[in-house]
Amino acid sequence: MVIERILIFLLALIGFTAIVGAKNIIKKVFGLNILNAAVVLLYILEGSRIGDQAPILGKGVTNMVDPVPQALMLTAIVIGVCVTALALALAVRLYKATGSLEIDTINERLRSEH
Amino acid sequence: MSIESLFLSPVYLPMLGAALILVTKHFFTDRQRRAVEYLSALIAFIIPLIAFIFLIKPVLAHHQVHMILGTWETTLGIHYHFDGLSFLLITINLLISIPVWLYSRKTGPHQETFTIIFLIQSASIAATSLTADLFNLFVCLEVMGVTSYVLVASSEKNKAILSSFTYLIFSATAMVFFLIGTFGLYRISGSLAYDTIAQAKNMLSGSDLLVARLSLVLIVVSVLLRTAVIPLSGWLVGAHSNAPHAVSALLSGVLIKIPLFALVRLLLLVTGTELLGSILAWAGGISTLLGILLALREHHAKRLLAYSSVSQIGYIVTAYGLALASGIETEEGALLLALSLLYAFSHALAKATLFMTVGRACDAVGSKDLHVARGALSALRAQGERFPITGIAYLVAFLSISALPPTIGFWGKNTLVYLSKGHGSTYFLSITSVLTIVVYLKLSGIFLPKKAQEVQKVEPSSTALTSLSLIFLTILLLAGGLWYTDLQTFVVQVLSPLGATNATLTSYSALQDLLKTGFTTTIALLFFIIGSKTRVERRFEARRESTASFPNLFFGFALMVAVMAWWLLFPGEAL
Amino acid sequence: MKRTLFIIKITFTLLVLALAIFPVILSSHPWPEASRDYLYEHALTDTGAVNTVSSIYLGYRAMDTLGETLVLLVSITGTMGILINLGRESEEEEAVSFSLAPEKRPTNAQRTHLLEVVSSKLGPVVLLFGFYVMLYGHISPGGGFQGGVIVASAIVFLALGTETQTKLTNTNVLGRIEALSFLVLIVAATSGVFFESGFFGNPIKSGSSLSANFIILLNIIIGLKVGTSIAVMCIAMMGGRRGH
Amino acid sequence: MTILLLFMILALGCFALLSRDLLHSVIALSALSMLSALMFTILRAPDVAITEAAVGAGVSTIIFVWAIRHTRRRSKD
Repeated sequence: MVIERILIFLLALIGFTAIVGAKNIIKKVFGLNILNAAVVLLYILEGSRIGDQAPILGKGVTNMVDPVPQALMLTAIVIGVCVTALALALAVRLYKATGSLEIDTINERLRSEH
Repeated sequence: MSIESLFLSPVYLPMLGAALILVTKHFFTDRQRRAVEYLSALIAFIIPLIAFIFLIKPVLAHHQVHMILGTWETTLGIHYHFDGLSFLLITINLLISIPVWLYSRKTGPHQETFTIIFLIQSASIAATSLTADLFNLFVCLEVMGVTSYVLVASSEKNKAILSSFTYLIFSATAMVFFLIGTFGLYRISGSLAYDTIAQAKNMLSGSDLLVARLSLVLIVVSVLLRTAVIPLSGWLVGAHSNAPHAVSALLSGVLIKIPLFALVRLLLLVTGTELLGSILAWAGGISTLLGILLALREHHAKRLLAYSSVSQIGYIVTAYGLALASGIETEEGALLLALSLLYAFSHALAKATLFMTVGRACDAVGSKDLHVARGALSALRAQGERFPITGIAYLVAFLSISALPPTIGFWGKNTLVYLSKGHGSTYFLSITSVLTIVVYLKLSGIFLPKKAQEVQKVEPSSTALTSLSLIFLTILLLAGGLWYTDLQTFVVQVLSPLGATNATLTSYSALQDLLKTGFTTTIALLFFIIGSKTRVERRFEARRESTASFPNLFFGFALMVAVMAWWLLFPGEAL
Repeated sequence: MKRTLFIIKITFTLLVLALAIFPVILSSHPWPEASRDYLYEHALTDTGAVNTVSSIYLGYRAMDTLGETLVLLVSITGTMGILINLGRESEEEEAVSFSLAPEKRPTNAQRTHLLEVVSSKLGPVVLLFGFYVMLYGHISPGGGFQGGVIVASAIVFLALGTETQTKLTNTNVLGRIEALSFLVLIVAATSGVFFESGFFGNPIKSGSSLSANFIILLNIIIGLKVGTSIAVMCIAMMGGRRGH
Repeated sequence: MTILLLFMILALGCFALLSRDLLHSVIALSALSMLSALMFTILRAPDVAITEAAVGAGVSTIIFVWAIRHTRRRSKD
């Protein structure tokens, strides 16, 4: 129903708000993770509307779900995790360099250092 | 060797090279690893270039290949289109990657994994320009993105890590919006191939058409983010100025242009993009002027070059927008698209050379501050560069980027500005042409002789490879200038299947152009002398570096989406 | 003043993007069934895989999976590069994380007996499950990536459990397996081009009983590649001395 | 059933982003991944469920915990 998609829309909005508004850079990576999860949920939820059986061909499988969005979301999940891993490595490196996780103090300390 | 294995070679050969290096990294000693690196670079760049020389004849004969990867018969498979556009894009990428890779042997980042990531990026560039499938474009842009973040962060300066982090978060979020756009388009068309989407979209009406166009806007804006048009260019200055010289040369030269032209295939098939084209033309015009003004305020050499990249990409986006506005099937549109691609090539050559030469000079002098850095030539000579190749390469690139006669930039920029006559943004372009010369005169300060000649003795090191790459680029710049006319006809001929067949530039005279260039250069010289003498320039300069904060970046993203979404409410009539 | 400007900017951004994605998410256009029907008839004959999802992401759209493996390789190489620099800098104040290299382990109190017994016993079971998921990818749900990640977690369990560094948890060996599997993957992908069945085409003629083996081969290679690279990263993250 | 799961996922997402202690956020995020994996099984997507559980909850939790171990647990906002 429509209520499910509204909830996914809200989840995506929260994730995006965290990316834009959060001060802590690890919170930004959390936001990115949540935004990615919301879009994956959206694809699978809509893809599974047209059928009620898993996309495994076998005896008695007549009305299977659309496998295309599922195949796409396999790739999207793994890419999301790889980008998160890289972002966190950069975040830790920034913490080691500036001693803080808040984006403003990081900007401040890096700008002064030539 | 079927034609298909020829034009796919720039995709799988660099991957093969990367795999070879990865294997030798784990199994063999250091010396063999260096030999295998050179071997795999040869496989990854030289063999595809040779393969593409064989492809010139079929491409000229408008031999297009529309195929599905893996010879499946269903539209489910990934569609690859090989035509003039992808041929030119891959050639630009190969011609820039070879000198940049040679340059990076000596000066660039020395991690052992640098070449692996460099080759994978080149493979993803080739795949992006060939693909005609929406989700495959998403994956190729992600690969290109991840490689750029890692390459920018490989300079290990803290500022580079920060700008790489900013670029990563901004671009990864944009790619999620790209996914939402793909969701919308898959929903209405049932397939991910461009042509099926276009057919389905053209038959739509009412609220479905609104959704389809909104998804297209989301996709176009998240791809435009990588081209750094003005509202979206916050990330570029940090990333390109803090990256190692070889990486910023590649990023500014190739990385910001490929996504723009990869979009042509999608926008070409969708009707009603005239207004989208004029919006792009205006955005391009504004970013030329704003980019060059910000460059004027800059006194850090590489930041100045990064801002000038934003301004130059404005030229390309203006011509691209005008081509879309007048329709690529019309003769004028096809010519504009060809010119936009040609100027992208000339800017790629000039900017790559500039980044590499200025990088080397600033390293030799020891500082990147334009008020302090002087006497680069003597410092370079002390470093064992007997023949001042860096100075000459810089001079030729300077001539090309400020559109002065013998180089490719002169013809490219002037024909482009001439053709953009009809549109309002042409004034932006002319003003910026003058200011570009002023900016690069300011940058040339680092090559002026130093007053106090205390040259510290530095142990001379072999600069063979670096000089070789710089010579290669200078030759290309000059050759492009001398044979510009037949280069232009070649590009128009190759691109013509997309649009009109015999679009030739008749009413453009070279003489009238020389007068105009002479006029602009004198004004520029006047500006420069007045500016530097009366110290007005010093007060005008930026006090503190403005780093892109996330709210500003996403404000630009939202602004661009809002402007493009406005296209939905008034479709069709050009601005 | 700066505070209000900040608020205005964020609200404008959120408002515009919310309005931009709202209709796309809430559009009522019926979901297309063309590709589902095509796959229902042809997936088994074309690619020989019972699991239609793996027939797509390893058969029809194998280029996406190759791109995904490249993203994984590049991001893990980048992360490892940054980790090595972190390791170098934080040499003196080594964060209190239990280190796996025998000579560097601070105190044994860090490694409770419970942890050692459970993880060393659990390791092989998870490893077996990982290989099952990887090998039966084309029949039951699962496949290259999922199997690889489970194998990676099994290797991490073994690395935690055993005192000495066995062959399986030696980052050198894992690095070699990763490199070899990546090379085999690229060769398998490009083999299609020379057997004129196109890039990522199935070199074995489709329809013959062998064609399913191409998907099994791809599953194994991707599983090994993913498993070893994530295992190497996790071991490095846990402060284990990097072999090379 | 899916609506209930989505409400819980939404609640976990808000908690993860609002909590001061980053370790609590990481636990909330891995719970979010597990719930979405459960939801995928309900929605007849077993492949994506295994991937989300193994890759989403498994590997990213390890990486998040490692990142927090090397930085700071308390966050200002």
